[in-house]
Amino acid sequence: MLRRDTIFKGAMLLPLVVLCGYFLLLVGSQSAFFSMTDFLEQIGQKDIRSAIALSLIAATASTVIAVIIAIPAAYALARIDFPGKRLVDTFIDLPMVLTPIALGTLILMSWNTSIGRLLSDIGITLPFTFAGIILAQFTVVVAISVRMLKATFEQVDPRQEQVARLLGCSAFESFLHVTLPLARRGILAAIILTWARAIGEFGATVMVAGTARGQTATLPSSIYLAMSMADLPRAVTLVVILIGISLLVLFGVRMVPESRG
Amino acid sequence: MLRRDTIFKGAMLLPLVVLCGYFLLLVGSQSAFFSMTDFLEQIGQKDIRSAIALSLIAATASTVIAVIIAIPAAYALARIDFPGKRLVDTFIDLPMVLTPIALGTLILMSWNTSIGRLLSDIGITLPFTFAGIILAQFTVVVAISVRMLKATFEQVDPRQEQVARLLGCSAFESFLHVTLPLARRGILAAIILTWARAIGEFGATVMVAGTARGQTATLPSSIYLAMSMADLPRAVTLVVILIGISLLVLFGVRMVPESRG
Amino acid sequence: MIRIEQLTTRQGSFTLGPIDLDLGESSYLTILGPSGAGKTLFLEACMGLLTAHSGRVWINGTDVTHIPPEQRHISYLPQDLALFPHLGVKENILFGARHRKVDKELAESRLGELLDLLDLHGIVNRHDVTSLSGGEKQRVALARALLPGPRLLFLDEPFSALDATIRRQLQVSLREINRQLGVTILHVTHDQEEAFMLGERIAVMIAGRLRQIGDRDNIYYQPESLDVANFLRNQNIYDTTVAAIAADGSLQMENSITGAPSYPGAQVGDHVAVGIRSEEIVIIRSNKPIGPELQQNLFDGTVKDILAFGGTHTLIVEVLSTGTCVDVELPNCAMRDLGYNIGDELQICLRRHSLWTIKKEVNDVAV
Amino acid sequence: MIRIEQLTTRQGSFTLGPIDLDLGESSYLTILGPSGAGKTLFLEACMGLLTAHSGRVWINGTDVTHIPPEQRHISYLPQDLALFPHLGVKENILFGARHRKVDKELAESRLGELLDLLDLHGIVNRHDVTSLSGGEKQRVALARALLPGPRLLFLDEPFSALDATIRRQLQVSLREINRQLGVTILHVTHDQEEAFMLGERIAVMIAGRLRQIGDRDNIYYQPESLDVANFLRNQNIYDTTVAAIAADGSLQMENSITGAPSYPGAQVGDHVAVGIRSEEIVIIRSNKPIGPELQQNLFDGTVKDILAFGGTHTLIVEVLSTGTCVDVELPNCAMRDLGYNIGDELQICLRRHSLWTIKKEVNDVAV
Repeated sequence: MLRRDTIFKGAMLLPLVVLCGYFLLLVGSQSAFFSMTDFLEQIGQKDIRSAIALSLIAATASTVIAVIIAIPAAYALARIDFPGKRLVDTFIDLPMVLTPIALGTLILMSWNTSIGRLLSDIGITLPFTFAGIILAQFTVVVAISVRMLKATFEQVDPRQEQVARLLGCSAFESFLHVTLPLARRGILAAIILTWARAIGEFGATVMVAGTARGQTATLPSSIYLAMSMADLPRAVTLVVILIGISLLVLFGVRMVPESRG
Repeated sequence: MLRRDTIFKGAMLLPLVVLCGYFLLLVGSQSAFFSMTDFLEQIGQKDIRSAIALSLIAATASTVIAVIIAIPAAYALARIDFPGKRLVDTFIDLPMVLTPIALGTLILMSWNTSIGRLLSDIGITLPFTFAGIILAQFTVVVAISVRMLKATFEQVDPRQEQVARLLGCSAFESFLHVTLPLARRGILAAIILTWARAIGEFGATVMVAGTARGQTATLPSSIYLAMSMADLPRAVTLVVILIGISLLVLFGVRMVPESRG
Repeated sequence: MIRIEQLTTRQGSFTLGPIDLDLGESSYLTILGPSGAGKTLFLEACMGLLTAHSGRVWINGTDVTHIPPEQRHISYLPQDLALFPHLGVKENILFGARHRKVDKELAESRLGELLDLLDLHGIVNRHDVTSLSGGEKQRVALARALLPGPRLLFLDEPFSALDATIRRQLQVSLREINRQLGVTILHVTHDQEEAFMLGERIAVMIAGRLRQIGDRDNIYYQPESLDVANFLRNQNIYDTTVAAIAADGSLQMENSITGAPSYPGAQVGDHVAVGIRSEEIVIIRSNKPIGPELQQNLFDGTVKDILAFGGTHTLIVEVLSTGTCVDVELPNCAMRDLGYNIGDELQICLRRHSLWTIKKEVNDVAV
Repeated sequence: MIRIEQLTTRQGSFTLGPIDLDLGESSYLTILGPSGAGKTLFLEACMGLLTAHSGRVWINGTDVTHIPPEQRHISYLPQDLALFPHLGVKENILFGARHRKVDKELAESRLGELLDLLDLHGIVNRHDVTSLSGGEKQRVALARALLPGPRLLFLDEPFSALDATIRRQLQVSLREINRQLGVTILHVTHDQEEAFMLGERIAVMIAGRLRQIGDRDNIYYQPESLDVANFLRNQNIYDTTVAAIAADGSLQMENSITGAPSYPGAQVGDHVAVGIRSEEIVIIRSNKPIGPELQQNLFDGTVKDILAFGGTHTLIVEVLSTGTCVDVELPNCAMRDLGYNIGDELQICLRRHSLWTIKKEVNDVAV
């Protein structure tokens, strides 16, 4: 009797099933080329290990900087009214729709302006350095971080902050003792997803810092190098590591402990 | 009297101002290298024009395919209960946290499985073809599309669909005559943002389809090529085009007409 | 018309039912309950929007338990109305006709009738339903629900967002729709006044169960369980024990209340709650003769507090002999005549025919 | 205690005010209005959570218009309570003491008092405030608001989510807090019963303005504008014209109502609305002698319809001479004695001391 309903549900579920199947096929396709001995051998090599270390350190550093700037910026967008807010709110999304390749190019170009030359003169150089990687990743991920944190702060009931004010808190105390604790779950999720985006960043990083093996080659750059040299065992190893990190991130975010609120 | 409040607001706004200033600096930095004559000359060149055309066509094609699959998939995730839904919902985000470089590598590898060989045998080849670009872009953007559309469908009040059912609509009619019209604003926004992500895609595209000038070089690939050959006028031209597209997209999404609902 | 048998369903940790209910042709039942009692869930289960875990639903003798919602021919007015914002007023009203494939001429003539009945001529050509006022939206949603000519209409808190005057007008319209069109109405509300005014019968739903079904006087004056009594604002509820059973079958209590109604299987020693509506308590004026019905349950007390409402006052009277407090409600006109103050002494009578008795189960707790 | 002068503010397209208000030491004012009238906005503007566009706020003689909220020493109980979910019950209650730097011993002793007053001993050590029941949450939020020892307490619909029994208990607690602790209370609600029971004075807010401020009887029996009359469920409102002004100053109307109260500058020919509460209308029983106050405004009519509520009935009486309908409310006990049916003829009296008159402005429309 419910047949029409069942057909409709089936028709809507089918694309989802196909999509999941396709993703499973993708994730599984490396298994044809994967061997544990290759993997362990590759992992043992110095330049792979330095790529892993470089990626972890750079992603963590750029995430920390991005979140430190994004928390107040997102709070300001969520709560404070100021003239031109709509414009700022739109413009801040630019790095999310502009290809990282273009962002990387713009970073390099900005380094050739007077500000960049000034920094170069005092010894801070970006192109093809570790600092360059961090700046590239930061530039790509900070907007995502602002966007996620804004959504998080918007979910905190402003009433809670207001009640805190009336119980004697200054605006800053209320932010510290009420807003941040209530937003901690969203902040943690934003940190994890920002970090995932940073560790996978390729376009801007490769433009700014290049792909010098053992120096500025992050995990994605190393895959690119390996594939361009048809070094399949290395590419498979790196891809498996990144899949592992991605799955950890995906399921990690879902398991961020529910806050009591 | 309100000094403490003002200091707090200022402290929260400062990072936002710094961030906007940084983005403005980035966007403006190309102006040092930009000249209108160069731009017009570059635009007139055949391989740049083919890169533009290729990017527009490929991004549009991959967006169309992605949205056609994503609409039912997102609706299913938003409305239909099925066993393992949480798992599917998490897994479907994989392409959003896995670097496009790894996705491209996986596409290439899957082409070496029996399914890929079967398709190759009947004449469908991916690596270094237009079809390859589309598959790469599709793979990267479909998950984003599902995510955005799911949020859109979740905002449609299920009561509206239920009332339509009781007024005589089947589940499919209610989807067609109520859900889709009510979601049209969100669907349009999702299409625009999916398209923006597709046109900026670099990592997966470059892995699957390479960067053959005039054949598989999209706009981002062409920037990469131009920069690696230190062809600054060309790089600037391409970056300016992409910035223009990005700004159009950003402000276009904000201006999607408010639906009456 | 509609018969529900042992219906149960679940949502999250909330369990509804089992519920049994039988609604005759053209009847009007209100389901009254606090928010969160499962009223909307019950409607959804009857309409097939929610899968029943067990039990059956019959409409006109047909078992519709496994029939999809659009084939049950129930019209539904949800609390938020759910007008279609992408359609104009007329398109909204005719939506059902279009999808139920109602003959075009018939639809037009019904539309005309409904525009008259609900006074919609002034707004029928409006394109933007979101710009209508609350009362207008309500009338459009009602017209949309009625256009397919349903024999069964489900209403979910239809008037909770409206102001009093418009609410009264629409309530009167609903009574007419029920009587003139012969539509059977199942109307869910948390508003006691509305439930009592509109329902021929009233069902009280608390925590997912129908706790009592009856007419106005039954529900108002004879609650059958403590949670119904509490929900219906019975302020005077006293825990006591049955001391004796009189010759006429009425009960005499340990707390010296006599003539309380009995219940099946009543025995001396039973723990019971005895109650009485605060407006049913009579203040004995010494200068007036009292009839035989006011000879029983007379208590001397002092006024401890006076709560003033708009049209009534409530005296909190402390009974001298026991120290318990009794709420006595007086209309303002009586209060004006009698002019009581805190500390005044008076005699009150708990009329035996206004008392109710509930046998307390072991796990009942008076609130 | 708190004085508000010409306060205005805006949110989106909604404009609040200008509002003037003066609250004395230990007073209790309820602000009654429909949802969307701007009641919460008004509280926010007084507390400094929202910037006032113009006007001033004084607390204890100090102009606090430009002082941040935390320095205004107002305690606030919002509608959703806004308990801090990351803190336990005790930490929630003591939050104010911590941030107001209240002496530790003093805070502990106040905590003890509040635990007694609000009966919180049983839950004070609970860690998860989200698991408390509605009434418990309410009491915790009230304790949190009272702990810093405020002299001014703002309440925003504090009881709307609670069931009747718990609501009554908390209402009684509030009266005690107001009287015993001497806290000045400004209490916003849309519930008429609550507003009348708790407020020493009642202010009616409609569409961002205070339309009337007065005591219970003034607000209930003498509405000063039609929107106040409508909001307070005056069912009997009649448009008419002043026909003559009697020697005693009372007005005689075109529709043959006499003895209606006058208003400043009343003139023959003024368009007015005359009204009377439906429970203030007297049914004349022919077998009883009638006093002098019932000699005026006698009308013969027939019962057109009977609406039954829980404890009352409303007769819709059509006046024979004019055809207008009059709502007459009777308590159930009177209805039982008189036993009216639809079609019955009777005589009603609109007692002159229960009438009110409002001069109609050109743009007033009766609903």
